[in-house]
Amino acid sequence: MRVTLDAVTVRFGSRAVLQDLTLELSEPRIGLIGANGSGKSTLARLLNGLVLPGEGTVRVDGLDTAEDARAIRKRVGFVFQNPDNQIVLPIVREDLAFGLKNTGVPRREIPERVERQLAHFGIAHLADRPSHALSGGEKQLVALAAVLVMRPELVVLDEPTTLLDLRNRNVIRAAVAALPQQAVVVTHDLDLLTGYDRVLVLDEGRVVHDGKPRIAVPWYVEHCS
Amino acid sequence: MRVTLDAVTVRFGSRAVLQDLTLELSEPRIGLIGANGSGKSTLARLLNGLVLPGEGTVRVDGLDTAEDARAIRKRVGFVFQNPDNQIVLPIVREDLAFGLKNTGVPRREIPERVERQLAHFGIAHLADRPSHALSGGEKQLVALAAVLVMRPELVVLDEPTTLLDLRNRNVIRAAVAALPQQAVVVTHDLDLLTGYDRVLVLDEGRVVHDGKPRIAVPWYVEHCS
Amino acid sequence: MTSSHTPRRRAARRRMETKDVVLIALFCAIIVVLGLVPPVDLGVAGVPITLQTLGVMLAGAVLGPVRGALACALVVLLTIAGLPVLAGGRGGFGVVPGPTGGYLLGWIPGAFVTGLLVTVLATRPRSRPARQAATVVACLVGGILVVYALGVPWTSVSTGLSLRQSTVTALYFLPGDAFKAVVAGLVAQNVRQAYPIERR
Amino acid sequence: MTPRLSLYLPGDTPLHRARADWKLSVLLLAGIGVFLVRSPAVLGPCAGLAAVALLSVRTPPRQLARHLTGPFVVLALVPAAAAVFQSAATAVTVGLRLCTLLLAALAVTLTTRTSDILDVLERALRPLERTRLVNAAAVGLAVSLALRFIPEAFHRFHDIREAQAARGLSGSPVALLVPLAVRMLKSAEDIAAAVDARCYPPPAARHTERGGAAAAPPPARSPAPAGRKDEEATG
Ligand SMILES: Nc1ncnc2c1ncn2[C@@H]1O[C@H](COP(=O)(O)OP(=O)(O)OP(=O)(O)O)[C@@H](O)[C@H]1O
Ligand SMILES: Nc1ncnc2c1ncn2[C@@H]1O[C@H](COP(=O)(O)OP(=O)(O)OP(=O)(O)O)[C@@H](O)[C@H]1O
Ligand SMILES: O=C(O)CCCC[C@@H]1SC[C@@H]2NC(=O)N[C@@H]21
Ligand SMILES: [Mg+2]
Ligand SMILES: [Mg+2]
Repeated sequence: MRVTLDAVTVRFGSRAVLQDLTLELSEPRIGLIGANGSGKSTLARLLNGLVLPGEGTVRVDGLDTAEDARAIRKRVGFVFQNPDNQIVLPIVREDLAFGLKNTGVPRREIPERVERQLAHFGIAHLADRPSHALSGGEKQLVALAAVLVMRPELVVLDEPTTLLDLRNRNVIRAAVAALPQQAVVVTHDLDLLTGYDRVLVLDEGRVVHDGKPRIAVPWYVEHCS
Repeated sequence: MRVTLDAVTVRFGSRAVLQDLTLELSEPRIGLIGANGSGKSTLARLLNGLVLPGEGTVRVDGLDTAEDARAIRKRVGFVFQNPDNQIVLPIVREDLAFGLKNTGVPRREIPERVERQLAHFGIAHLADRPSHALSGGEKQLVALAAVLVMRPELVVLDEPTTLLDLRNRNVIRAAVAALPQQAVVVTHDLDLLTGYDRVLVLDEGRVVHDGKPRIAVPWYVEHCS
Repeated sequence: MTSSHTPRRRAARRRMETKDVVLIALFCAIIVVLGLVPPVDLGVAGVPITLQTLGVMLAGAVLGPVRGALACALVVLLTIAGLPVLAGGRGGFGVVPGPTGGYLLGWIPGAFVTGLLVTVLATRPRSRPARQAATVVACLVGGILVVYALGVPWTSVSTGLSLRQSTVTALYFLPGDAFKAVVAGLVAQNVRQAYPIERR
Repeated sequence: MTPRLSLYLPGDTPLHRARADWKLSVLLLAGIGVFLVRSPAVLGPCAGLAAVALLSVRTPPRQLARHLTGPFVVLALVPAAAAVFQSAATAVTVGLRLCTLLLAALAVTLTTRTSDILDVLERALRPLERTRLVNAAAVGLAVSLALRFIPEAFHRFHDIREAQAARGLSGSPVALLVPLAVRMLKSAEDIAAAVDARCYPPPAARHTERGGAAAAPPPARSPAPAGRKDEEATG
C-alpha cells in the first residue's frame, strides 16, 4: 500500500503541529520516533483520515483521506495510544466482533475469527471478561487484537507496547514482525525498531531524519536526549 | 517512612489479586516489577489507601490506611498510571496550584512554587496551556509535577515513564533519583531501576523475588519473558 | 464529496454523527453513576431523593437540548431493559407504572427544555455572573418545573392521590432539587468554559 | 467494587424459556389494562397471578427479598397514603394494581437477559426507523457504549475523587463534577475516533440512510476540524 503526503500542514488553533510534510510511505515496516509533542500521533492519525490536513493532501493508494475516509478506514487499521478509549464494547469478545460486524463479515464467521485472534495473542481467557476490569497491559493487547481481527492492509500503531510487560512486549513485537501487512509504528521503545525498513524522526512537526534504523535510531539518541 | 503490609489479601470479585502479602517497605528507592495483571498497581494503591485490603492491614508510619486515609494521603503522593485521571483543573498552572491551595500553603507562595516546579521539569512553557490538549508525554510530566509540588514524604509512581521520549525519560529518572523523599516505582522500564535499593518481583499476586536490582532484574528477565 | 459538502451542510448537520452517539452514551453513564455514588434515601412513598436529576440538568445544559434529551431517553431505555441504573440500584419495567414513573419520563423533556433555555438565555449575556445565573435559571425551569409537570400527575394516577395531594408530595423534593439546580448551573458553566462543545 | 450491571438471574423455569417479546408484550398490556379496571374482584386474581409468576422463577429467597424491598416500600406506603387521604376502597384498588405490576415486572426482569430485552426494543423501534427519526444501529451502539462506560465513569469518578483527596480536597460537588464531565467530553473525541476507525456504522444501517458513503461521518478537518474546533475556543 502506498501512502503519500503532499505539502501537508496541520494546525491546532494557531500552532502548526505538522509543517509542510511531503512523504511517501510504502515500506513494509516504518517506525516513527521523536520527542513528546513532536507530532507523531497527529501524523499517524492523518493516515486513516482521523485528522484531515489543513493544507495539502494525504492519499492512501490514490484515495484522498478527506474524501474517502470510509473506504480508507476499512483498509487502514489504527491502534490508539490509550486503550481505555479504544475498547468500545463492554465485553472483550463483543469488542473484537464489533469491527467485523461493521465491515459486513458473515455472522457465522465472526465467532471463529474472534476466537482465533484471541488465541493467537494468548488471551483467550479474557474473552468473557468485562473490558473495564482489565489491567493496563491486558487492555492494550485487546485493543490490538480488535484491530488485527479486521485484517487491514496497513496497520498504524500508536505506542503499542507502552504498558506491556516483557513477555507481552515480545508477543506484540513478534505479532508486528509476523504481520503480513504493512505497519507504521509510533514508539518510544527504540528496541522495537530493529529490522524495520525505515525510521522517520520527527521534531516540532518536521521530519529531521529519515533512514534505516541502524542510522536513524543512534542519530535520534544522540540529538534528542 | 515505614510502610508495613501484614497478611494482606485483595480480591476483586472472587479472584484474589494479591495473596497473603507480608512486607516491610522502608528503603529510599523501591522498584516493583512483574507481568501484566500481576497486581503491581493494586499493591501501589494499597500504600495510600486507594485500595483497602480485604484481609490484613496496611500501615504507613503506624497509621492504618483503612482508618486514617486522609492523613496518609497528605504524606503519600501518588502518580497514576493514566495521567488523565490525575489532572483535575483545566489549565496546567491552576492544576499545580490546586493541591497547594487545599493543603493551606500561603497564597503568596503558591505561584512561585508552581513556577519553580515547572521550570525544574523544563515545562515552564506549558504553564498556560489547557491541560486536556497536551500530548501524552506532556501530561505525564504535568501529573508528576503536580504531585511533587506538594512535597509528600513518600511518592508512589505507577509507570511514570511509559509515554515519555528519551529526554523526558531522563528528566523523570533524574527527578526521581534526586528526590529527597522515599519513592516506590512501578515500572516495566527496567533501566529505570539501576541504583535502586530494592526490587520486588510480583507474580499472580505474590512476591516471587525480593532483592537488589542487580539480582532481581536479571531474575525477572530470565523467568518472565 | 468534499466539494458537495457546502450545499449538503445543513442536512449533514442534523444527522447523528458518531461523536453525538458517544456523547449521549457518556452522559447517560454520568447520570447512572450519580445514582450510585452518594448514599440514597428512600423517602416518602418509596420515591428517592437522587442526585440523578443533577445529571439530567447537566446533560441538557452541556450537550444542548437534543442530545441532552436523548441521553435521558437512553437512561429510560436501560431502566426498562431491566438494568439497575436508577438510584439505589433499582430498575426494570416496574418503575414506569410506579409512583415515580412520571418523573423518570419527565427527565427527557426536562433536559430538552434545560438545553433550550441555556441556548436562549445563557449564550447572550456578556458578564460571567449573568451567564452563570441564566444557566441556573435554565436548570430550575427545565430540571424542576418540566420534570414535575409530568411527575406530579403521574403520581396521582399511579397512587390514587388527588392532584393537590400529589403536588404536596412533590414539595418534599423541592429544596433538594433547587440545590441541585444551582450546582448543575455552576458545573455546566465551568465545563462549557473549560471544554466548549457545539451544543445541539 | 463496580456495581453489577444486570438483574438477570440464570435459570430454566417456564418464564426463563418464554420468548422475550411475549413477556414484554404481556407486561405492557397488563400495565395498561390494570389502570382501566377498578374492581378488586378482577384486580385481586391479577395480583395473585403475578405473585405466582414471580414465585415460579425460583429465585433464592435472600435475593428475592432484596429485590422486593424497593417494591415493598411502595406497596406499603402508597395504599397507606391512599387510605388516609382517600378511602379504603381506593387503597385496595391502588395496592392491587401496583402489586400486579411490580411483581410481574420483577418476574420478567429476573428471567430475561438484558440483551434479549434490548433486541425486542430494537425490533420495536424498527418501524420508527422508516420515519428517519430513529436509527436502530445508533441506538444499539449507544446502549453498548453506555454499558461499557458506566463502570468506566464510576472508576473515573472515584479516581478523580481520590486524586483530589490525595491532593487535599474533599467533597465539593462542583470540583468533582467539572473534571468528570470534562474528561468524559474529552474522551468522547477519542472514542468516536476509535468507533469510526473500526468502520462504524455497519453496512445494513448504511443502506437505510440515503446514499451509502454519505453515512460516513464527516471526519475532522483541521484547522477547523469538526471534532476539535471546540478546543480552540479555549485558546
Ligand atoms: N486536540 C488538540 N488540540 C490542541 N493541541 C493539540 C491537540 N492534540 C495535540 N495537540 C498538540 O499538538 C502537538 C503534537 O501532538 P501529538 O499528540 O501529535 O504529539 P506526539 O508526538 O504524539 O507526542 P507524545 O510522544 O507525547 O505522544 C502537542 O504539542 C500537543 O499539545
Ligand atoms: N477494579 C477491578 N475490578 C476487577 N478486577 C480488577 C480491577 N482492577 C484490577 N483488576 C484485575 O486485577 C489484576 C491485577 O491488576 P493490576 O492493575 O494490579 O495489575 P498490574 O500488575 O498493575 O498490571 P499492568 O502491568 O498491566 O498495569 C488484573 O488481572 C486485573 O484484571
Ligand atoms: O428513581 C426513580 O424512581 C425515578 C426518578 C424519580 C426521582 C424524582 S426526579 C425529581 C425528584 N427529585 C428527586 O430527587 N427525586 C425525584
Ligand atoms: Mg502521541
Ligand atoms: Mg498497572
